[in-house]
Amino acid sequence: MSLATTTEQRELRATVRRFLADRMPLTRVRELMATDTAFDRQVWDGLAGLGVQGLAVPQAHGGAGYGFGELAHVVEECGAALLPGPLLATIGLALPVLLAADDHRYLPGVASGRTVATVAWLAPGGGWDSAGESLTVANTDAGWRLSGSASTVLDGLVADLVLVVAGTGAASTVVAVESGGTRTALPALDQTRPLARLDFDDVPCTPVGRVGDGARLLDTALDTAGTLLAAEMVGGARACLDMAVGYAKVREQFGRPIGQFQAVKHKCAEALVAIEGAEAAARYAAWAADENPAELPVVATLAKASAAQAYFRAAADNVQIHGGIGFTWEHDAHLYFKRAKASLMLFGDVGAYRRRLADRLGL
Amino acid sequence: MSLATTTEQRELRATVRRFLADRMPLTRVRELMATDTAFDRQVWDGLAGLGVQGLAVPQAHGGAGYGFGELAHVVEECGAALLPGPLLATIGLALPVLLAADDHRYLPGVASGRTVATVAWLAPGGGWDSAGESLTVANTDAGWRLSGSASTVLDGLVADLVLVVAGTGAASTVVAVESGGTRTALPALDQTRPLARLDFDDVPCTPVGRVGDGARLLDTALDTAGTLLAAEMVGGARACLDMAVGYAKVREQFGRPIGQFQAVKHKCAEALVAIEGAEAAARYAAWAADENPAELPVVATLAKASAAQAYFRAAADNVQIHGGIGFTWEHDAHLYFKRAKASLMLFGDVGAYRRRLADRLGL
Amino acid sequence: MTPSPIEYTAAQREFRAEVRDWLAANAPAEVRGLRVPRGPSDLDERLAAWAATLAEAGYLCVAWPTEYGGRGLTGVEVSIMNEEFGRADVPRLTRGMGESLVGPAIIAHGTDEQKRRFLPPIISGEHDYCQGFSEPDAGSDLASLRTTGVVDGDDLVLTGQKVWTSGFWKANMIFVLCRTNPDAPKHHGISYVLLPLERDGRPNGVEFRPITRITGKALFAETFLTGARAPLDNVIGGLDNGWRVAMTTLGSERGGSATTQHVAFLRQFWQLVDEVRARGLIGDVRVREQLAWAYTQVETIRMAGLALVADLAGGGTGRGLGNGSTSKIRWSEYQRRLTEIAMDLLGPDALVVGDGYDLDHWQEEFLVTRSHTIWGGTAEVQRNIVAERVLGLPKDPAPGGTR
Amino acid sequence: MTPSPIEYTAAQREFRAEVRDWLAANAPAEVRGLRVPRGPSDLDERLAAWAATLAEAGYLCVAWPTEYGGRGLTGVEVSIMNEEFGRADVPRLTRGMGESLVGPAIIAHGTDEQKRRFLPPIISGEHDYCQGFSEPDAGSDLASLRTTGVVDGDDLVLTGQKVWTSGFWKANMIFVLCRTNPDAPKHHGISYVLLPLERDGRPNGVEFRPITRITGKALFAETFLTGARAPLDNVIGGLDNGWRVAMTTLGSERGGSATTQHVAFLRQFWQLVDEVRARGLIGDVRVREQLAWAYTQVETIRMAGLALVADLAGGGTGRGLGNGSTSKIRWSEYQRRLTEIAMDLLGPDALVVGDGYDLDHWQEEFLVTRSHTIWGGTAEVQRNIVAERVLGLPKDPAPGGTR
Repeated sequence: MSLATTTEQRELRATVRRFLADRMPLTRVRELMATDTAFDRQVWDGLAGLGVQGLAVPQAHGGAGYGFGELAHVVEECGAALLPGPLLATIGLALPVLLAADDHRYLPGVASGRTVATVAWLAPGGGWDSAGESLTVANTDAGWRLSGSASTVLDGLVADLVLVVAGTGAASTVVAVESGGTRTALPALDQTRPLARLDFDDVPCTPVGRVGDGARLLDTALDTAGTLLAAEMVGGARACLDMAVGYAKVREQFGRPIGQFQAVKHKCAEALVAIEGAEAAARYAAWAADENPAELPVVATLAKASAAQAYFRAAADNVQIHGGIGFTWEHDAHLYFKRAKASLMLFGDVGAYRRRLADRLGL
Repeated sequence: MSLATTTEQRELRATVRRFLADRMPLTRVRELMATDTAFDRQVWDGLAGLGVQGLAVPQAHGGAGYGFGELAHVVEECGAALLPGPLLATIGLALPVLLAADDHRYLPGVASGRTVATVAWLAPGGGWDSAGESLTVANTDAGWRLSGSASTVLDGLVADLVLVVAGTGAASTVVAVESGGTRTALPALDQTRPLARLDFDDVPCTPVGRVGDGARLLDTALDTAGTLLAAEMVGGARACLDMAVGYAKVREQFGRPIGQFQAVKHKCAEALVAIEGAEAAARYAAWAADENPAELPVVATLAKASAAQAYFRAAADNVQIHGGIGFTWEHDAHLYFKRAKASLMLFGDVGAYRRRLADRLGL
Repeated sequence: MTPSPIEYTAAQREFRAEVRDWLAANAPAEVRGLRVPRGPSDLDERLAAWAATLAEAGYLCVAWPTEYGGRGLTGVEVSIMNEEFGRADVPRLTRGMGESLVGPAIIAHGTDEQKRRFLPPIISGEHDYCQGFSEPDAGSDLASLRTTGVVDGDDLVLTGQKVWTSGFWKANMIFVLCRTNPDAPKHHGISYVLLPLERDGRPNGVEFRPITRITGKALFAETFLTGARAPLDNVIGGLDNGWRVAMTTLGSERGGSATTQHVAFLRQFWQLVDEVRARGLIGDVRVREQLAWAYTQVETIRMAGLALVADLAGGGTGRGLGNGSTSKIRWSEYQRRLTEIAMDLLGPDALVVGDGYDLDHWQEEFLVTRSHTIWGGTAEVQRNIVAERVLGLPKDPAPGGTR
Repeated sequence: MTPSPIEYTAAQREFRAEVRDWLAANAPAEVRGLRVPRGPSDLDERLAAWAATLAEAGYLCVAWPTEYGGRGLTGVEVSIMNEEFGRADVPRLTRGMGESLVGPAIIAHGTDEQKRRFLPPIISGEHDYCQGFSEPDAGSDLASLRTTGVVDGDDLVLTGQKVWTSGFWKANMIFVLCRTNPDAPKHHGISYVLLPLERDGRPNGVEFRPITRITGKALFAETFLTGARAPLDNVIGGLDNGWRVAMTTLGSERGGSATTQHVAFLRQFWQLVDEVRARGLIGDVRVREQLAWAYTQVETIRMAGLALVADLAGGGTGRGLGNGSTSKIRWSEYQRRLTEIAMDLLGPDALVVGDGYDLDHWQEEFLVTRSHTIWGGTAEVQRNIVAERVLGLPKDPAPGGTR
């Protein structure tokens, strides 16, 4: 499979772009932002109609049997459109856990779009590496039971299936929870990506994958999530640069378009250099996820950090180039700016990813 | 004593500037660069005639009894002129050791300019924190004897007095060496600041200060050296900015002076912001050295790092703004560029100084 | 006692004692420790009472000449006053733009009658001004403003749109730049008008539409002027002469907040250290380096301020010791980067806000700092100013006229 | 085998096999592992012999059309060739500027007679060109050049000064831009001339004065033309038409080094890791982060190159996948920052050079990288190009003419 974008991928992308332009304009994003769940089930079903959720699911499990290479292109478009909703949680986090656990029960539901899924692992008040610290699961006489709390759960309110990484003695295990527990919305700085806190008190659950294999499954999931998040950020960054350039061409100051000033020009040029690099890395990581998984832990890690830097810079410069108007709620620049920062921080900031990369390179 | 520059300081500065313009133009610096010692004893004596070396030495020891505040102004001028020679080694490193050790023997010689002095502590092949690792001193039947090697010794070839920080058991002690041992020139990247390696084999020496007090004396010396080096770097940075601005006003490209392009303008403006900040810090540190020594360990540390960043940026931008000509040996831009980088690295790079600062803040 | 890097004159030391004594005697307990909020708040009444106390004692509009009700303080004295208010931990209130912009413009360009009519109400608080300079299409290029002022009998009739009007919710006056001569070159033909929001108890054609910022708060407004009328007597400096009036600043303002600006930054720095410590991250080398970097920036701001005031106190001019632009670049970029770092350090918690998009300190500042490089001249304009006015680099050729 | 991100055509795979086989059969052991030095060296003879072998086998000027002695390789094929030379660890030599600049200009704009006369000697090495474009006063604004060319009978007589002439020590030809019509607009009235350094075995009015760079090495020269004479037959593209000729580039050059550029960077990266490890610094968090950053940059260069060649190999145009300017900005800034970091990491040792100012890898690169943002269009010019040509932002108004 080539790294080059295929005609088929281009067409899929264009279809998704048209769909989102029609069904998820930024006015609609703003309506959803005002809700706890930021979830439009009809749009989700529409994406399922286009086959998005099943793209990277093997045909044997009801998917289309394509790969993350295809998905990355779709996700770039979703990032450009600021699509709210559980795509990253479902496809980026939950799907790779299910694939790596060789779980057949839930894959068809995910592939068809019937199942919205997420993964929960963070301890309330903990850092990005606090996996399972506040969650324990045990096999009791009454079956598997989960207790404890998870914070900062992506789309935790709307997930039909929550995969929880919980402690089992010294190791951790992933368990599936379909109901039970308390779910509380955590109002998010980036309102387009809703968060939740989940509290479990002796809630029935089912192990996914091998008992004690939780850390590995989570690591795998984070690599895939990092890859897709990188793609999403690249899409968002491109959208920001397009906005900034478009505005710089028409906005006049001192008798000329501000895009004529080198300060603006060079900002835009530097953003492009960063975005091109991040795009190359994100697409390569998606290619590796399909074709050379051994490389993924390294390339996903660096792709996430690169995309985070490119997106944040592009989003921040977009605010700056717009001047005062770019600082208003009414203007869309801040939606991207907040998404950019939240995405940069998600799963660990740039420094944390650099350290992870050094570890994975065996330095 | 006020932080404000006094009329007296301004006059002293102007005198030194005139002296250096006359006796140490960059053509002369280049002649000295080509030698191992880069030392012009007549200029050194001339500076002594102006009272420079004795400025911060108490009157009781033959000095003028002014302080490091005065010295900082002089050193700024020396940095701007790229004065080669052992001023930093003598006044920045050796003098504070002697002052902190309450040593009376050598101070009059330093004050009068008779004695060129330096401090040696680095282990060959070691990092900036390798103090005393390759040097030992012991009190034998024949008196105090020093053995081992010191690398990267500032002006080690010309120093009449070498203060060596050497291990005495678990602690370290400063000893004075006036003769003996082998001195080898180490050709320096920055040819205006010559370096040497010193090898001692059972060389007679005399303790300076208390036995076992070497680490404290070296720390004190490094704070003062950092303060004066910061001043020197600020002077150099100002010279670079002046060169860049002067050139940008006259060099034409595309039918206008390049200083009209925002890319050049903003580079220069950013350099000025950095230099102003570094200058404030360097002068404050010099003030603190005189008036509030308790503050020195913190402010000297941050002043050194700030000045290093400001100088390196100004020197690098100066090369860039000059274009191709700035990359030639013939043009003076590279002299400052190399001095800037070498000074940034000297005693520890910016990161190392940040860590030191965090420690000293008690974080 | 820690040695001071500033040598004050006897008069300055006396002034410090006077302020300190007055505060000890007059500052009510209820204002101690108060931080002035950015927007309307339940502290407003307490702060208003405190402002009235200050006005009566002559601690407002202190840089104005005494003949106009001010105190004629120099920058050094203002810095002393700021320090003492800080030491007493009470808010150092001002009359906002009325004090900093309108008063000085009137003092420099107004008639005697205008001075009598407009200055005392600023001090007393009777006139509370908001700003009517910026326009949506003008931005950094203020002089390209389009709001018109047409003479109609004894009135000037204003029509147009202004933007970024702060403090609109409490103002009863607005100072406006409008174009009274459309045929004159860009910087001529502009007038500076003091416009009451009501006349004879009736609305005067000024409508505010609050602008919500990216923090979710609406502290600014768009201002629509629809036939708003001001007496010609309210035009400062004469018709068509408003640009010069608008460019008026106090000559003696250097100093001022130079020695106290770092105080809030230092408090904020230690707050971050505490939060980092509480999360067990203080031992991390990279965190330590970032904190050391931050401390360096705060100290640089402090030291630059001390150097300036030390020079002024010693009779110097402060030349070469920074200016509004370099200072703005320094603190605005520091605050921006600091809050980016703080968000990263605080991790997952920093992604969660309060109900009703209620932001904590770091979240709010992370967002607000994006505006600091826009308002009052963008970061790009500030760099141009530094390059052209301080370093003497040649001006950009501006086809649309001078800047 | 590691999966390849590029799907090559059957023909491309065949070409790869051909190159690989040829190298296995023909690359002499004595050139294995050789790195081409920046200046004159004792390797020159071995490299010249290797170049002659390559020329004979048709592995020089490979992007030129076959009818002119080239191989008509596409960018993808060139990248394959680069990869195979890399795999065999033998130098992938070229005929320098004769191959990359002069040949394409002649092919695009020369007469049949000129092609016959000038192209074969480039391939054979008989003509070795150095560059006569840049001038001291022109800099980035190349078209403001002042060297004059005056027609005298059948000759063009050149007078003026050039600068940054590389490879002067081995050249016997220089390609020169000169002004042949002083009355024409800036970009017209320029001619492109191939000037021999000697005529009939006698000096031809071309004098080189080596320019020592900040590394202490003299790899460039100032070139003084004093009545240097070239036959009018050596003017390519006709008199006064030289600007267009000078702007000629190979249309098919994309690809080329895209998949191999990272190789040297990767080698350098691991060298740094080794040196850091040897100093016991590899456990330091900040060092690890800096190394991770460096690895990310190298990987980004690799991945961007693979994406481009994958697209080209699949029949795409490579649009949107970077260009000369973004690529130059990326690698030049990476190399600059990397060497700054490396110097810091190596500490005191990095301050000491060898006798005769002999620099080690890091010291030399630390200095050389300052030139990468100057030559071939400064970093500022590159950013303008990206902004204007890729992003479509409006051009700077240039009072002195177009750019």
